[in-house]
Amino acid sequence: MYQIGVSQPYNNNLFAPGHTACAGCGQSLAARLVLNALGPNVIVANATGCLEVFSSNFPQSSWEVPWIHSLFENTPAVASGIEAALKALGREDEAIVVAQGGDGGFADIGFGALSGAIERGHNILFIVYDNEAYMNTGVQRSGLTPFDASTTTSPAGGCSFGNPTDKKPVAQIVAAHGAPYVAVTSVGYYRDLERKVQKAAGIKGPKFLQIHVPCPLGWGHDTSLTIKIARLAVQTGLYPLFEMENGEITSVVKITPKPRPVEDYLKPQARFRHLFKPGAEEELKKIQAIADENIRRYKLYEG
Amino acid sequence: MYQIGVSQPYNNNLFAPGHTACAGCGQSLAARLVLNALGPNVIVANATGCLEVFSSNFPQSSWEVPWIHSLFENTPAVASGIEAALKALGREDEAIVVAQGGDGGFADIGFGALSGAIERGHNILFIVYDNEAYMNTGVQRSGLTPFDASTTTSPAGGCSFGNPTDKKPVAQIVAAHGAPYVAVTSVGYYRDLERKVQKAAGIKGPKFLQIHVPCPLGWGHDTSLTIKIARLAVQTGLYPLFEMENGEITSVVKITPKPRPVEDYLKPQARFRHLFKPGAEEELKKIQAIADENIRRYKLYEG
Amino acid sequence: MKEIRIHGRGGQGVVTAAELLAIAAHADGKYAQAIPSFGSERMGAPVQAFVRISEEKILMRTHVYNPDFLIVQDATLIGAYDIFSGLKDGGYVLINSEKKPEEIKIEGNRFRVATVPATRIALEILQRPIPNTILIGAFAGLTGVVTLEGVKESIRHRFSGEIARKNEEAAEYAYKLVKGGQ
Amino acid sequence: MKEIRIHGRGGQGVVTAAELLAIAAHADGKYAQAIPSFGSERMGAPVQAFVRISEEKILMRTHVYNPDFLIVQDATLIGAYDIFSGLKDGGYVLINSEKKPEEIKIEGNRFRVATVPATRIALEILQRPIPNTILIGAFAGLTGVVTLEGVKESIRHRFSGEIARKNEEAAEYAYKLVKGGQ
Amino acid sequence: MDQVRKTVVLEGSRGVAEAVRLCRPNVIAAYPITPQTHIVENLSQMVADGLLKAENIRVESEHSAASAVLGASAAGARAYTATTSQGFLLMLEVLYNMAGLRLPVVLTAVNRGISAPLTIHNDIQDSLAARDTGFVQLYAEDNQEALDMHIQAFKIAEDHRVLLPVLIGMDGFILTHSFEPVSLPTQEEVDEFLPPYKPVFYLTPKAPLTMGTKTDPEFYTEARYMLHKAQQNARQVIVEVAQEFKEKFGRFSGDLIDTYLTEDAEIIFVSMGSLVSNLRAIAQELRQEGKKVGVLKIRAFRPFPFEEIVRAISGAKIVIVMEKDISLGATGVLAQEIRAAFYGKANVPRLSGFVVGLGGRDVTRETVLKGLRLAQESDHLCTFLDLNPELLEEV
Amino acid sequence: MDQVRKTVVLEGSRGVAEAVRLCRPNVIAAYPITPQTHIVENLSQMVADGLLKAENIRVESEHSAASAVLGASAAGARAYTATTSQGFLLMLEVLYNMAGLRLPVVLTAVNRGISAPLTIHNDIQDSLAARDTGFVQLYAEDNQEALDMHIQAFKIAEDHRVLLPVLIGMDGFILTHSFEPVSLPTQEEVDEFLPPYKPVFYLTPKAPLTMGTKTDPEFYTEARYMLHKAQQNARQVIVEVAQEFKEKFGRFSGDLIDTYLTEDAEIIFVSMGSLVSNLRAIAQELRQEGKKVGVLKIRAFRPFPFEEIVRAISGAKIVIVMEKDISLGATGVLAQEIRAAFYGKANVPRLSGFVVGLGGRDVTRETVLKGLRLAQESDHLCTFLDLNPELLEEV
Amino acid sequence: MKITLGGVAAPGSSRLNKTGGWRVFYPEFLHIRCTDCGLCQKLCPEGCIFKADKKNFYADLEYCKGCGICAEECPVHDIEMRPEVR
Amino acid sequence: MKITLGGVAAPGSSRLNKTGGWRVFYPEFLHIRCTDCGLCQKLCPEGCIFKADKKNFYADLEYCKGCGICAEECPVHDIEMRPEVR
Ligand SMILES: Cc1ncc(C[n+]2csc(CCOP(=O)(O)OP(=O)(O)O)c2C)c(N)n1
Ligand SMILES: Cc1ncc(C[n+]2csc(CCOP(=O)(O)OP(=O)(O)O)c2C)c(N)n1
Ligand code: SF4
Ligand code: SF4
Ligand code: SF4
Ligand code: SF4
Ligand code: SF4
Ligand code: SF4
Ligand SMILES: [Mg+2]
Ligand SMILES: [Mg+2]
Repeated sequence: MYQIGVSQPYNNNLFAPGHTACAGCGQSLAARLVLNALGPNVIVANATGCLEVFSSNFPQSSWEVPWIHSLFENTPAVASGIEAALKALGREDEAIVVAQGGDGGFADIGFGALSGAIERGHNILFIVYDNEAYMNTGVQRSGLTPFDASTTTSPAGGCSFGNPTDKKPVAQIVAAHGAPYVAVTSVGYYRDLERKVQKAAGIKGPKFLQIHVPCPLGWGHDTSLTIKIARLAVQTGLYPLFEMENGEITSVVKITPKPRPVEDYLKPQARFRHLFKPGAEEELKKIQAIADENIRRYKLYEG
Repeated sequence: MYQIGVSQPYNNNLFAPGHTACAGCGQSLAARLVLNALGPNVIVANATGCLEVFSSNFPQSSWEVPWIHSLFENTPAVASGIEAALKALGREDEAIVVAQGGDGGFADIGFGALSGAIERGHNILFIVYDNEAYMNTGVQRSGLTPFDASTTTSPAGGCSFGNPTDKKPVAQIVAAHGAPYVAVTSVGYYRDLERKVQKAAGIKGPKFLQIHVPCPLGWGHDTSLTIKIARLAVQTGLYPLFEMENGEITSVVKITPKPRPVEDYLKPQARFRHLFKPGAEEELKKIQAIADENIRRYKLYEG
Repeated sequence: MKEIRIHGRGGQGVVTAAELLAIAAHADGKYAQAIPSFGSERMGAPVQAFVRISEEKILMRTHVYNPDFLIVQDATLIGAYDIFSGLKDGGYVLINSEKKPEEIKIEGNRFRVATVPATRIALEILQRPIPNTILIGAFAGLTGVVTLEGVKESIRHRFSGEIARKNEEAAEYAYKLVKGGQ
Repeated sequence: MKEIRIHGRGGQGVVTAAELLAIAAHADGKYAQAIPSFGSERMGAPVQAFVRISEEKILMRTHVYNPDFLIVQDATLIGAYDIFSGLKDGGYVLINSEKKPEEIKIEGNRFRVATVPATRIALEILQRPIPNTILIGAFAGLTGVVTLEGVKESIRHRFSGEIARKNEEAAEYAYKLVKGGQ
Repeated sequence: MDQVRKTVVLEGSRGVAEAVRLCRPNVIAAYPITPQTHIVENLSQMVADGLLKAENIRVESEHSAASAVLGASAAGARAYTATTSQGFLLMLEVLYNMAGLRLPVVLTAVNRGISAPLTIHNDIQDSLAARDTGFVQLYAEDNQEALDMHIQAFKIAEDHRVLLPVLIGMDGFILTHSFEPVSLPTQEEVDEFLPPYKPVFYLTPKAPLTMGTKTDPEFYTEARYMLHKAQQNARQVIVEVAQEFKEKFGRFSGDLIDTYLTEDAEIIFVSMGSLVSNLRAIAQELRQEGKKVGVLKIRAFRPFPFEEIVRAISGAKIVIVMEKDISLGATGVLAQEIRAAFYGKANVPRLSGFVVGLGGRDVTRETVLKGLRLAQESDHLCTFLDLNPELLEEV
Repeated sequence: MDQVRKTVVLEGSRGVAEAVRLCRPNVIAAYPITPQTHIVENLSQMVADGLLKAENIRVESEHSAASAVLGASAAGARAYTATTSQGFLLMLEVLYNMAGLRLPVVLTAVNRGISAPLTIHNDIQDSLAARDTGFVQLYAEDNQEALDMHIQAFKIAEDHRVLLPVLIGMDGFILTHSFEPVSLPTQEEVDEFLPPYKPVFYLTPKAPLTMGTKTDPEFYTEARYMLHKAQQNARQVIVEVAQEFKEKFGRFSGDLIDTYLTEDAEIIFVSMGSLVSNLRAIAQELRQEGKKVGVLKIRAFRPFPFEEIVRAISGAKIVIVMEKDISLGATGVLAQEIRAAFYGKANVPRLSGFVVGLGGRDVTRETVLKGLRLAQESDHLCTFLDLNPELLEEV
Repeated sequence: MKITLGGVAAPGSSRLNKTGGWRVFYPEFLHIRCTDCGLCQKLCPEGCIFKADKKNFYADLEYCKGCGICAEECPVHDIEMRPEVR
Repeated sequence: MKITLGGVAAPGSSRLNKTGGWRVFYPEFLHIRCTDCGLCQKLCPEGCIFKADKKNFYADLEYCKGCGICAEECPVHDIEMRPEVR
């Protein structure tokens, strides 16, 4: 066995500092919370994306656990191979296999591989860090970019209010596959996040977690507001947090005391700046309607 | 414009004979029914698979409509390009864009492309001819192969009762994407098939049809039984036919007079032969349970 | 080196026939090669396979263009396709047919033709319309290119249990039939 | 040919500064090239960009290893990184800093150092802490490698409306500041 | 804004985006990947602002990007895509298919190294992986040439003697992200140079036909041969288009190869892409020192200009191929093809092949001079320059 | 059943499946595609019957097949996959990655032509597309060699001097679907020859490490160089393993190249894969007619055996490369590499390159003799043999 | 015949491929009980059943592969499969 | 340092990369109102807030990027962001 350094975790974290995420990056925080909740007995396969790039710049790595990055679109398949290898070698109990990546890596380009791995029923925990665009490459639109967000490939402009489609309901889609456990959580709700991570880890088969992780660079909010913005997404009804077990919704995070207007969430973010110029009033109403529909559908608030 | 032959349709069919499908092929029949229901103003993109191979062997073609085959896994993306081209060239009204392929081509290897195209909201009719395995390459297991079917890559054997997983619920998954129209039909119910094809054609946006097409070669039933077997799949509850509009089930084909035991469906098919040997009794029960659950879930029969 | 071409339709076991011949020749102590010619042909469509049998290692891997022997598993192919193409003058043609050799129309009179009602025999002995082992048995009897023992060993190698036994029986029956008939 | 290297941090507009310099030189009738050195650097991480300005077409496309001029957008880089590497003896260093040039510690005494409180000026005139147009203005004043008119034209080319106007104002202010200060 | 031709300092990516806009593509489908992103972002902004009337398909992968432009082209549209590195490799199966279907798509192959290990920086290992596909491959030396090549590319691709997709190799960051003055043609000029795409056939119910058939052994060889022949035809067409471009725009942007001071050169550097620019600068310098040095630029890598290369460099004593790629277990790709081009020729110069600039390592004056020195000492089959010995284990 | 070594008539695919089974892979992941299917189907049956204890991942695509074996290998498993043609191309991005990560996966590259137009028949355009990836590439001439190569491949791949994935090219249908006698080793013999895989490192919480990092320009070149060096090391290892194999199994299955009657040959045919077998037969015949003809087989295409080839054929008057591939717009790939190998050498024979057998067109005695005749008349850069003039339009 | 650009083929040209030779059984239309329901025509995978007249259907034996679906599905058993004699 | 096989890296080795230089503001822990809730430590994206003692938290300025999350999230405003002076 090839030994390349041994180290004691820093500050009891399984994700070390020195990574090159932007200051205030919600994803870097979420990754640390996830790993600490899982403990050291994991093997992680990670898609290309911010998380990978800011954590594994040769010769340095922020990962205190065994970790592999192969490509952007194949992470669930790589994890399938790891899971099968552990089985074949009688090492199933050695580690929880985690496949993780961004919204782009999992919900767009890697969605075929994800769907296949779930369909086959591998015992893998899939985690999507949802920052709602391709951030690593400079804020391009993904399938999880929200309606009307301005990105570099769905820019606001003379004939455009930004992204023309709403978020791909990827958690629902995964649940429709028959995955035993699907949950949506947020870095703004760390206890919810930790609970769901640990619950998922205890379930056999494919389980799926989607974590909302604000990105100060891509969303254009102050670095200090990462947690606040994440909470506002939930409190406006724009980002419902829920669990689905065997296809049925089994819990939601309720809005208290009552839903905030979507403007509270949109205003601090540069990606929605164009919605506060004259002529965009209708657009704001459409976004409020999305929130209202979420509140109705997931019963986030009974007012 | 490059002219390569003109011809009057044979017997008013938009899918010509001389194709090299096996005798009794359910897919070749379904393809003809679909095209005749749609009429000549279509452009078809077709994935690699039996349908493509038996219909387009150079220099011959069975297609009376404009038709393209590119690869196995990219058909929804090719169709996206066609649809966008028609828009850009002001030719939207010229044709209904159809993307079609087998269960393998659409639910497995091409599922990423399908999911992407649906997410983007293209005005395309997606059609999956579900013969429940990779037939063109010799009957290998696909994500839509039913539980315990013996295929060449999930063979029955000393330690195996065949395919270990049940059918990927691809219609449900597509519906979870938010596609406005999703329907499952069968070549055994040609009126239902024709109605659903025509209904889908009238809806704007992405619509999805899954058609059950028995395959005498791969399933190992007599060529004359194609229609009978297709009906038995429905009448046992193993292949529910339904429509979903905007995510809600809006119609099901009811079982009459009452559900048949699954054995009626399984017995005529060589792919299930091993289930009728001693020691497989439990397996038959599991399959009956799948049918019962379908009947319950889709309310196929209230007895 | 002897070269054999087998004609039939998808689903009739043409490839298995070629394989059996090669195994039989190997069992006889010869070197043999069986090459199916594949397309995307489906049940019912015409297919071919090629067999080469030699005392020495066979290096040539092309299709067989000038066969010494033709085995025709499905008489309906005659006339519909040019199945006699390249057959050497004086070459043998073994046809699965109820008809007498004289009744088979072949242009020119350059070949030696034999027929065997293999499908009927198959239905009788095997209860399935798969004529290939019967044709192989007849081929052994007719040409001596492979021995009956070789054929029987190939069947035992390829099948097992009751199916093997019945096929051996069928092959032997056909072997004797053509022997007797000659 | 004059070679300039600009140091700063992700998010501070280093690439824009290089672009503006190149456009300014082009406006002055010279040939110019601006090359950002990209990594996957994120907000806050150190970044560089290179500018070449010449009377003739520039063919060399490497990084700049021996700059004539250094523009340092963020004084906190000094000491933390070897930003003076390769700077020609006698080369100019323009630093965004509140300090006086003498207060900046640089090993050896081989360079000509100037400072400008660009972030403060930016906050005052532009109401945003983006120092690049101010530094470019100061650079023009200090070195004459580009003219003030060129700088202003580059700003008009790159920005528009009120933002352009304010940045022109800021650049001119800095230009005059260093002119006066020398 | 397109009324007068003007020279402006632009980022390379912006220049390409402007060129593409001027070509009036009907459909664009591209997936973001560094350092191709700025091209696509600029085009997206143009569409958002109504400056470019095109369908912009925001595909979910490069495989689908290539497939979407394939479909669009088959339906009769002028179609454009851009990618690099991993994205380029993910497209490959589709690229073979596109060429085989004879669809004249234009693709900007921003050049970047490939994983593993992951790099986002420049070299040309990526697009060379497509050298068998049937794509015409042109490589740009600077941003003006990149811009010009795009306008030429559509014309070459759509010529009925060619009808092949064309890729333009453009060094990532080095060109895409650098700013330099370029002359922007006007819309009127481009419209005159490049008429709307007239497909030989396309998908329409008005004249149904079947595209993408399966072939048995009786037909496949001839189909491939037709492709090879279309590549041969492209030799002529590239030259013609270059000539016509010059007449229209007053700039000769080059045809299959370009030579610089090679006439009397004893030593000739050979390369592709932006590295040629560096080599020109160094050759100038060396000339000033009295050394007879020249540069051969391979502008068209497919079709490969066998004869032109042999003619251009067989007078030299030493040929030095500098390339940013490696066919692992063999040699640099360009060196290999150039060596092969000389087979059986009379005047064969000495030749050395050097691998440089992988994964963004800057190819400096020193790098090139080291190569020159080594090549003068002896011939090198395939030597990596600038290796850092401290990093290398003895394995 | 594996107690005694025996010679049996088997389908080529079955032979490969038996060889793979004997190598005891832990993880298999493959996606069906004609004509690779029989290999995977045989393995699936072995797993279903308990004859092979391995995880058989029924992936949803070739991209995922390659990715799954990559993951399995990274986790310390011996992993195997097989594919061909379109599937092979779809894997390409992953194959580069796998080699870069130094994962010793074994891949059967059944050889088939590529689309468009679609063909399911044999040629070797597919696996040659991976010639830059870092994979070791071996090509099998017959079913015995295919079987033997698989057993050798794991040993070569896993050698710590190499640690690269290995692909075995095997002509689709011609080998995979043909039956001929092969000698099957016993499990005991193979176990002795091939010990369990001992990774240098692998993913385990017992010793965490980070695989698949991103590199800046300071490191990437050295990483690629290490790969190139591993390829060089493979030259030696392939030869050693061949020798060891011979000692164990009594059969020399060949190393980098193989020669047949070349010693005094005036004319030498060069090829790869099953075509070599035909060429041997034809050479035998021609020898009987008194013609001094020989055959050079390229067994290892990567690492490319430069010196061995030059040594083997520089004595000939005429070299005739026959290959089932074409780098469109250039020449056949093998001809190109062989031409390049002779650069600067003293005794350069005349050489002609012919493209044959694309998309399953049978390469007959007549084809080869036509090539011979043409090559004697003049040198051919890249000529397609057996073109049907009736099919060709004058374009 | 020339190879076409990219292998384009003409619509419906597979009619040149007469698949009747594949048949082992052929459908005999009895014309006794036919109710004119048209099911046979609808469900023939080759689309080769024609209606000559009222209650008068027949198969085009140039294409009929003899699958037997028409006979199996005819609600009044007015079609019988007979062994092909050739 | 040697390049490793396949570019393998050692766990947690990014600690060598001191990101403190990125900071424009730094967090000043006032140690006045702290309730020991631990939120700051939990929510720091660098994971660089240590607990020295009860109600005594501090940031490791070698890594702190100065994002301000700790200050923003401290329920009792016991952390303040101050401009970095260097
Ligand atoms: C095949 C391929 N296409 C594109 C890329 C470029 N790429 C790398 S990361 C990335 C975006 C990642 O977005 P996401 O998955 O949402 O993660 P984030 O960076 O937002 O955290 C892209 C487009 C790539 N590496 N590989
Ligand atoms: C990338 C790629 N992988 C594999 C194949 C081989 N292949 C062609 S068709 C097919 C199976 C098709 O199955 P399905 O989509 O279910 O259609 P069917 O033939 O069953 O109608 C496969 C595996 C291919 N052509 N391309
Ligand atoms: S771009 Fe966004 S997701 Fe990426 S490191 Fe910066 S803040 Fe985090
Ligand atoms: S294999 Fe099945 S699906 Fe394919 S042509 Fe035959 S019957 Fe139809
Ligand atoms: S037997 Fe089958 S093919 Fe023939 S006419 Fe009846 S349904 Fe059609
Ligand atoms: S199915 Fe029977 S009854 Fe109906 S039209 Fe045909 S022959 Fe007549
Ligand atoms: S400012 Fe940000 S990085 Fe610094 S200690 Fe506080 S939370 Fe951590
Ligand atoms: S967040 Fe505030 S109150 Fe809580 S531990 Fe930190 S400093 Fe103390
Ligand atoms: Mg993202
Ligand atoms: Mg199928």
